[in-house]
Amino acid sequence: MGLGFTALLATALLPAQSAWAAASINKGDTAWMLVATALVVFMTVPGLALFYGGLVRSKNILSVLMQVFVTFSLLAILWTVYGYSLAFTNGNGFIGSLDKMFMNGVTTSSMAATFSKETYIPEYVYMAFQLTFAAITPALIVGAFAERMKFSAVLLFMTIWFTFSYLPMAHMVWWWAGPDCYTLAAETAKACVGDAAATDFLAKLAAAADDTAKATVLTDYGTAVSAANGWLFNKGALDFAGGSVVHINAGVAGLVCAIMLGKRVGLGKEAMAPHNLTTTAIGTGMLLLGWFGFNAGSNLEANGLTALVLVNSILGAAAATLAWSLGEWFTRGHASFLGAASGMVAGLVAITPACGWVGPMSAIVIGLLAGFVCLGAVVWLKAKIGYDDALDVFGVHGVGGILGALLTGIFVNPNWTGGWAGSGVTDYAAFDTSSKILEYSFSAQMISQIYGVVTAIVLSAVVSVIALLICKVTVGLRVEEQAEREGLDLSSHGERAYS
Amino acid sequence: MGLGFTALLATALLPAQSAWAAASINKGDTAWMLVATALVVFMTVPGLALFYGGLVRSKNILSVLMQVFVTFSLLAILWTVYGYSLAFTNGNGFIGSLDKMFMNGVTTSSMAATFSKETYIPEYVYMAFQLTFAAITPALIVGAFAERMKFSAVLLFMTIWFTFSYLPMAHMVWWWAGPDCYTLAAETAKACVGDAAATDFLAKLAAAADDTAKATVLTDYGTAVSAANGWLFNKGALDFAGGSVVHINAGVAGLVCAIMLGKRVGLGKEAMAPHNLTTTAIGTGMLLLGWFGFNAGSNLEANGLTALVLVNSILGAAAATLAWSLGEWFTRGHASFLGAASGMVAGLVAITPACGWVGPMSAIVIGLLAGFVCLGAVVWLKAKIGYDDALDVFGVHGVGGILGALLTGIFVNPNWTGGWAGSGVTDYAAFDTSSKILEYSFSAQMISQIYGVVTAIVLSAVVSVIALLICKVTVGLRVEEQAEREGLDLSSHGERAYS
Amino acid sequence: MGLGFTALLATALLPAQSAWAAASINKGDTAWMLVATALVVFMTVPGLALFYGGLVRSKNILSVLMQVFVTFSLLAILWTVYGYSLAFTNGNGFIGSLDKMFMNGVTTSSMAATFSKETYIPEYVYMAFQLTFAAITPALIVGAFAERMKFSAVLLFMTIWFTFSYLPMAHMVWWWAGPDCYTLAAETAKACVGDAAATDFLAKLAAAADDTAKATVLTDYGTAVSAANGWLFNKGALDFAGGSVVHINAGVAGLVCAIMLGKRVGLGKEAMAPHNLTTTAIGTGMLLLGWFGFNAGSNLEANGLTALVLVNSILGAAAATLAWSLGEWFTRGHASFLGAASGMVAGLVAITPACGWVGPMSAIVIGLLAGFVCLGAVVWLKAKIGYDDALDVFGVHGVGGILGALLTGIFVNPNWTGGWAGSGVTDYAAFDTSSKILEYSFSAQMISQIYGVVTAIVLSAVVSVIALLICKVTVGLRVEEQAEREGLDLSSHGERAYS
Amino acid sequence: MKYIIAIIKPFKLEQVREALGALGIQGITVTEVKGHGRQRGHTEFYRGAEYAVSFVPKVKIEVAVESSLADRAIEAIQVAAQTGQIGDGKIFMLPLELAVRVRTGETGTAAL
Amino acid sequence: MKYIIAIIKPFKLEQVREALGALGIQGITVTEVKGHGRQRGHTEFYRGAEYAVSFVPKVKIEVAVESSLADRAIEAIQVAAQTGQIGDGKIFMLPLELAVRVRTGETGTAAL
Amino acid sequence: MKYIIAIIKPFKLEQVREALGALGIQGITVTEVKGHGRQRGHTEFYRGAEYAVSFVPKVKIEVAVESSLADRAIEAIQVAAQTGQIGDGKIFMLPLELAVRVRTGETGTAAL
Ligand SMILES: Nc1ncnc2c1ncn2[C@@H]1O[C@H](COP(=O)(O)OP(=O)(O)O)[C@@H](O)[C@H]1O
Ligand SMILES: Nc1ncnc2c1ncn2[C@@H]1O[C@H](COP(=O)(O)OP(=O)(O)O)[C@@H](O)[C@H]1O
Ligand SMILES: Nc1ncnc2c1ncn2[C@@H]1O[C@H](COP(=O)(O)OP(=O)(O)O)[C@@H](O)[C@H]1O
Repeated sequence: MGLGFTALLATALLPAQSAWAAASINKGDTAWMLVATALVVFMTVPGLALFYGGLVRSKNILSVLMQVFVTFSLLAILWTVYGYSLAFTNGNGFIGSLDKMFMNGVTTSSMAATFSKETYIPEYVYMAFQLTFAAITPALIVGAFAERMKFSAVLLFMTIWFTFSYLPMAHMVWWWAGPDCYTLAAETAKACVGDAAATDFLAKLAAAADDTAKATVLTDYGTAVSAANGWLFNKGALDFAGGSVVHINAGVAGLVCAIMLGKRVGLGKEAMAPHNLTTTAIGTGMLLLGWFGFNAGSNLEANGLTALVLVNSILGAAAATLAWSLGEWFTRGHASFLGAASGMVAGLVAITPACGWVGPMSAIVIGLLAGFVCLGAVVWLKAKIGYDDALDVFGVHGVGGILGALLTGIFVNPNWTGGWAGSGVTDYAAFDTSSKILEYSFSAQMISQIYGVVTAIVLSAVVSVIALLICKVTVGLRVEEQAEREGLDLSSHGERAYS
Repeated sequence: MGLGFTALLATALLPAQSAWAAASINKGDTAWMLVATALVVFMTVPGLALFYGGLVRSKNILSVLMQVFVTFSLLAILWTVYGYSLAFTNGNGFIGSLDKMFMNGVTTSSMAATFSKETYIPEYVYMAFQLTFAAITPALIVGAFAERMKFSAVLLFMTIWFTFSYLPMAHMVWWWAGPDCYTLAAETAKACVGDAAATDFLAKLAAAADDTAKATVLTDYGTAVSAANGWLFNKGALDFAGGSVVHINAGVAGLVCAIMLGKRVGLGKEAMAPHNLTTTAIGTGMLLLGWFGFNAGSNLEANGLTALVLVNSILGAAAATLAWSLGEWFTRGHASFLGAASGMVAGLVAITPACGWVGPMSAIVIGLLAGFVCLGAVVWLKAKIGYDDALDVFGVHGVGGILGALLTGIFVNPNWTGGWAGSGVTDYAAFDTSSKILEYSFSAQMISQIYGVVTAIVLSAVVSVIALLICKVTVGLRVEEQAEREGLDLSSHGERAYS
Repeated sequence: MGLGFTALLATALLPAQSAWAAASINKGDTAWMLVATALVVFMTVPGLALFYGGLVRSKNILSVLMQVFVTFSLLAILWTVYGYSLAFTNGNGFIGSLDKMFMNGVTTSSMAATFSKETYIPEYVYMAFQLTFAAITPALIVGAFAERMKFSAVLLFMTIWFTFSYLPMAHMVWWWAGPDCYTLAAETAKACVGDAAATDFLAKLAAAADDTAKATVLTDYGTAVSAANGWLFNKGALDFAGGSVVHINAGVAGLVCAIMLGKRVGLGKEAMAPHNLTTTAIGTGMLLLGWFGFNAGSNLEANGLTALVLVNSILGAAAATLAWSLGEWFTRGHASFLGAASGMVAGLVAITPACGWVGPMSAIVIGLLAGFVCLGAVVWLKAKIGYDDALDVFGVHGVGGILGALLTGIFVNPNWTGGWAGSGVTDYAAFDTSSKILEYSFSAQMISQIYGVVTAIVLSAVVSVIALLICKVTVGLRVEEQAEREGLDLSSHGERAYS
Repeated sequence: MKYIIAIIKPFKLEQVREALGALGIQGITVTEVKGHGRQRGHTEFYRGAEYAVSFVPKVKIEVAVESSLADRAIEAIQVAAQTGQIGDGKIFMLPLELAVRVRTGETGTAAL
Repeated sequence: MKYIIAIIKPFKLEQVREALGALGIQGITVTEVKGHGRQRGHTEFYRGAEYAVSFVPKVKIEVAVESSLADRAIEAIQVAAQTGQIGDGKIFMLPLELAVRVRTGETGTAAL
Repeated sequence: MKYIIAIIKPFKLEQVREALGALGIQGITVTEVKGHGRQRGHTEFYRGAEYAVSFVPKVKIEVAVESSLADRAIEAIQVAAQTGQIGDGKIFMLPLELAVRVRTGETGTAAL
């Protein structure tokens, strides 16, 4: 059934849904997802906090740690209260409903679909896994406004941005009906399109005279199922583990924050060298470990593809580490450790949207490109435009995310061979539990990718500007100059990191 | 069968037992428990060591690291040699036997029961998981006597306290016959109550005329099975992952140590600010990660309930982080990072006994209360009583543990709905493999909880006092004043942390 | 079938192979192997980097971090491009082929054998797990030449040593046909010995008149299957998780580097105390966690044996921590934290080859011996010979690895009982899927072990000398004296760790 | 010759160095110190413990100059280091009897 | 005016500061230093390596006072810093020719 | 008495201490400082940011000696600290009016 609805293109993470007979949970999948979730928490608390914390001056490290820890805590609660429901229930193409607010209807036996037919995981582990994404994304932005933003403004900004930029993006990109809905069968169809419509489609299918007729019915059914999917999901924008939802989204918000807050006092005049690169090294290693949960957990199962995602993540990170180091070696005569660590993160960012769609050799190329391009962004682009993105949230996450999203469109190509072969895009539509790979079209896929990228940029930029304006008129954006000089640790939090 | 024996109330961790036909091991459970075990080791070495280490002065950090690393090592060995056997074999209600000393009878194919009928895990992974609990609990006490206790006294104290306080508590709270024993069936009953009694009960069941008669037989059988269970287990004290066995137990020991050792030289006169809060942040993050293994591992399986435990642990931690921060903000004008980190730990402590029995919204409330109450304990209670619990072992683990134990009794209520619904308590007694939820009684449950709390307090206090007295008359409790001033790193361990 | 071919002795890790009908993948195994792989990455980046980094002077820490991070990255790529293929495909007894270069033929559905018949894991997770071994082993050597080697020389040395020492060792010790090949059955034999030979053997088996005749056929078949196995595998050298391939290999290379590079400027005159033992503590804890993945992952499954490996790893580490501490206490009057941490690593090294073959009580003994012996090596041996192995790569990994390899030969003894019982060595040869334990011979086993040890020493030493000579004549070995004094962070990498 | 010791606010260091450089004074030695004076410290809280920190981070500069340059050097420092806020610091001038350049053994103003 | 330099044991700093405060001397500057003298250092072991550390952590205090106060200041420091044990430290007094308050430009004793 | 202040390269500290010890001078006080002079600093890169670090790590030694020993002490330091390379440092000698041993209250050369 060469059904052309790219709407079915599996994007990345996906939703809870009520179970049916053949649906089953494998404890191996559950075990893996529990671990993946724990690792992504670790990636934020303390991983990201330390990565950022080492890069600021010693008088500001606690403020960075605090912003990350408290952002994480705040968003974990908000996610549970309303975020999960708005992102992962049926609503329209842009946002879900409030049906599962306060975890209403979620139990220890409710299930969430994976990307494989008839394969489910406990809904709570899906909710928890997604919680970690919802918590780390805003936390990424902290790097952009570090060393100068008011703590109360940080919390207010996070709340607004999470609600109006993160939740819609997650819904648009990741919310779909799940693979079993695309099997036109009695047990599943009712839950997916309602009783009446299901009976109707089944009758039509039974009546279909030949294969072409059957295909038409399946196409119509697929369209009906997809009606409630996320808008970008239906556009076919591929984003395996969050290139657009997480990295472009946060990167653009960081850029806006950097511009609207203005430069740190003393920038360009005083030395602002990282106060402790060992701390940054610790954070980098934790980010790497957590990212394995982040990327490989996004497959929602523990299978051969999960293993490939893990391999790709390692290779993307490794290749970008080498590329950034080489880039510095050539342009400055030295390969710095901070460069290597930055490269590692850039590689992980770029491989994030691609990791489940590309072969290992492609992952190496993506990593290499990410290393060179992000180095360029951080050194030349930033200097040229002149914003003070303190810890390069835009240069690494924004630029790396965009690069990764576009390269995904290229390397997903299933027509290549060996270690270069992409996975192509799965077509789940069938009247049995089979599924197949759709034909690859470079231009169509790139257009889909660009849809995803542009939506993330525009939404995040607009929401960020508004959120910052609200902060400005209510609690104020920046601390006093005197407080900034003294350091936020003392002035905002009443303590010092080192005695 | 509304059998009223709360003795069956599943507490938390549970024992090894000889296998029977339908018993099976799922590799997904095994995989999860391997990971959970590894994470709890990580929670102690280096997690707890770093959390504490950052809080002392730089001249004492190595002594803290050393005390935690060596306590862990010592107890891992003692656990293997005799601890596991004394805690997790049949004996009386207060302590087990020496049957499994030196790992006698434990093999790669012996199995340990979980909380689900017919579901087992390899005994070695159960033994290893429990080892990590036995090792971290004494290590928690290190925070109370930090910066002044003799290293030899630490080791002697640990050995005595572990043997006479930890092992009995673990046996009293967690040792039970396992769920399959409560199925009155030919295959299982013999292993659980002996051949003769089993034949007898089975005959009586066959002879039972009606449902009431059957229920009586089952009740009697249940009582027979429960005879060898831990005393507090039979009392129905709920403690999912170690609120009383671990936290109250260690917290009270810490209080006793703080009082009996006396204050650190210079306390109140010299500044004793934490020497490196970044180190404490690293430790906090590792504690959080490890705690996921600690709490969610306590379910012994990888299923929907495990996922809920994970969610509750995240939420308890997050809510308490916010609460402690808010509490400081209101009372002192600043939310400190050390406060946030302390809140995170306090929330994890309080959610520990509750995490498998309560809904996610309840977990948030427990976390919020833990944040406020422990902040109060650490700021006001400690100042009022005037003991020098250097790193607030009692204020966080003791107080948080008691609070959590009591709140568990409230929030386990299965009659609430949605995200507030507690799990209630499972009644395993049946003549098939079914099991059901017992009716909830607030007062009965609270009395059970108080039993657990009071036993932990009394036992730990008594054992601690005796152990310290023994240390005092043998090796001596404290280092010389001159050595304390110089710092324990140099005076006790001959090295310095930083050059 | 008491077939005497020790060639079948299972060593540790093993290879990919094309699947057959009864072969199946359990998601619990996959989940565990994903985690184990992630943990071994964490063990290197940042674990090992931090462990080493804390031990150097503050002016050199970034150079150490950089060397470890970039070595890891470089080798991850080389492993994917040609390393995996050379190590884990059929070739001769010393090296494999280039068939799987660029991941050719490896897909998300290709499978790798485990040690249990009919049990497989996704080939990508096996490849990734092995990648982590290939990446950490060269990184271990960094400790020997720390604080003085040129960065370009490090990279060149790593590439050569990896290709000519690591890959052959891995192939010789770990490459084998997998357990199912030793089942003489129609489905498997063709894939293992080729169509013609398989038909021939099956005919002979059918024709065999009695059990002796059958045994002869099976022996011949086994010999045919083993023809392509690694040379040391066929010698029966036991090395569960890499005592020879990883630790002796790296330890000897470290010794050669230390000798050929010469001493650090100022050694013996200036204080070279570790600049930050807290960093080393963090690294130690990460090494411990990662090692659980390293050792217990080497079982390739999640079962009772995996749990025993975990227990043994904990006990080996714990016992050696105590032993090293006691050793220092007796000989110097103080037990130092650095000693405890070093002991922990030494215990993990020594238990590595043994962890899947010995009982828990034996693991304790191995750990105790490792603690005392490595302390001796580091304090007395090093002083006596007078090389400057900066961070004791040879004293801990070389000596601990040799000790562990020899003790494995003793404690594998299956005739002991209780917690002392070794596993013995599995004989997989059968015409059904059964397998049994071979009879234990102390002298035969020790000779096998010595083969492994000596091969690793000789190969690594020769390759190291040649690699260093190549570096010397091309890029040069050491930085200038002035650069060494200034510190490699500034002179080689243009940055400082602390501001 | 004179030995000038100045205690200044840390973030003024670069400006002071430049001001001295403008006078041709290259050689200076800098130490991180803590100061107590009119500028009050602050209070820190660590859980239950409250510490009044009476010291404020400062930077100490030492410059040996020939006597004739001393006045101008002091003025340059004073101007460059001034913010007008409490805690700006002090400049002290001590007599210097001898200066030696280690490398060459030169003494007196030649050594500066 | 006099420039007093005192090397004391670190944990005596607060007491010394108070003793000076009691004399009305507020301004002091403090540096962490390492000292070598009669008080012997210690030996440290790091695996195979043994280091004789000949230096002991000390705190250096610098106070500029008007000459008339110098004796009382020195006595106050001496009394407050004393433990009677070896390693208690030294007090040195140097002549001070000029003092300037950066904030105001005041000089002389008004600047102290 | 004289108060000698020497700025030297850090790795020369041990040699200087021994040279002074050979003259019978035990008591010295050491501070980690940063120096600026003829010896140029270096440039550091942190991602996009480039910092010209104008200061070089040095060690400052302070020794109070009786006047008669001063010359020999200075010479000993100069010889021991010399590498002949730029950045070897300086030695300054200031007049010392009074020295007190805190432990005993002894003054003058007895206190050194
Ligand atoms: N008498 C003194 N002796 C030595 N140092 C002093 C003296 N008075 C002040 N200082 C140093 O100068 C710094 C600034 O002095 P302070 O009284 O706070 O402000 P201001 O210079 O504006 O009067 C102090 O922190 C201290 O380091
Ligand atoms: N001649 C000196 N010049 C400079 N500093 C000195 C001198 N003598 C001693 N000190 C400093 O005083 C400290 C204490 O001196 P020490 O001889 O150990 O004890 P005491 O003061 O009891 O005689 C030393 O550590 C050193 O910092
Ligand atoms: N005039 C000065 N006053 C105080 N310290 C100085 C002076 N000149 C040099 N120094 C110190 O001496 C160090 C070495 O001086 P520098 O000019 O670099 O080399 P050299 O001593 O070889 O001429 C400087 O880093 C600085 O710490």
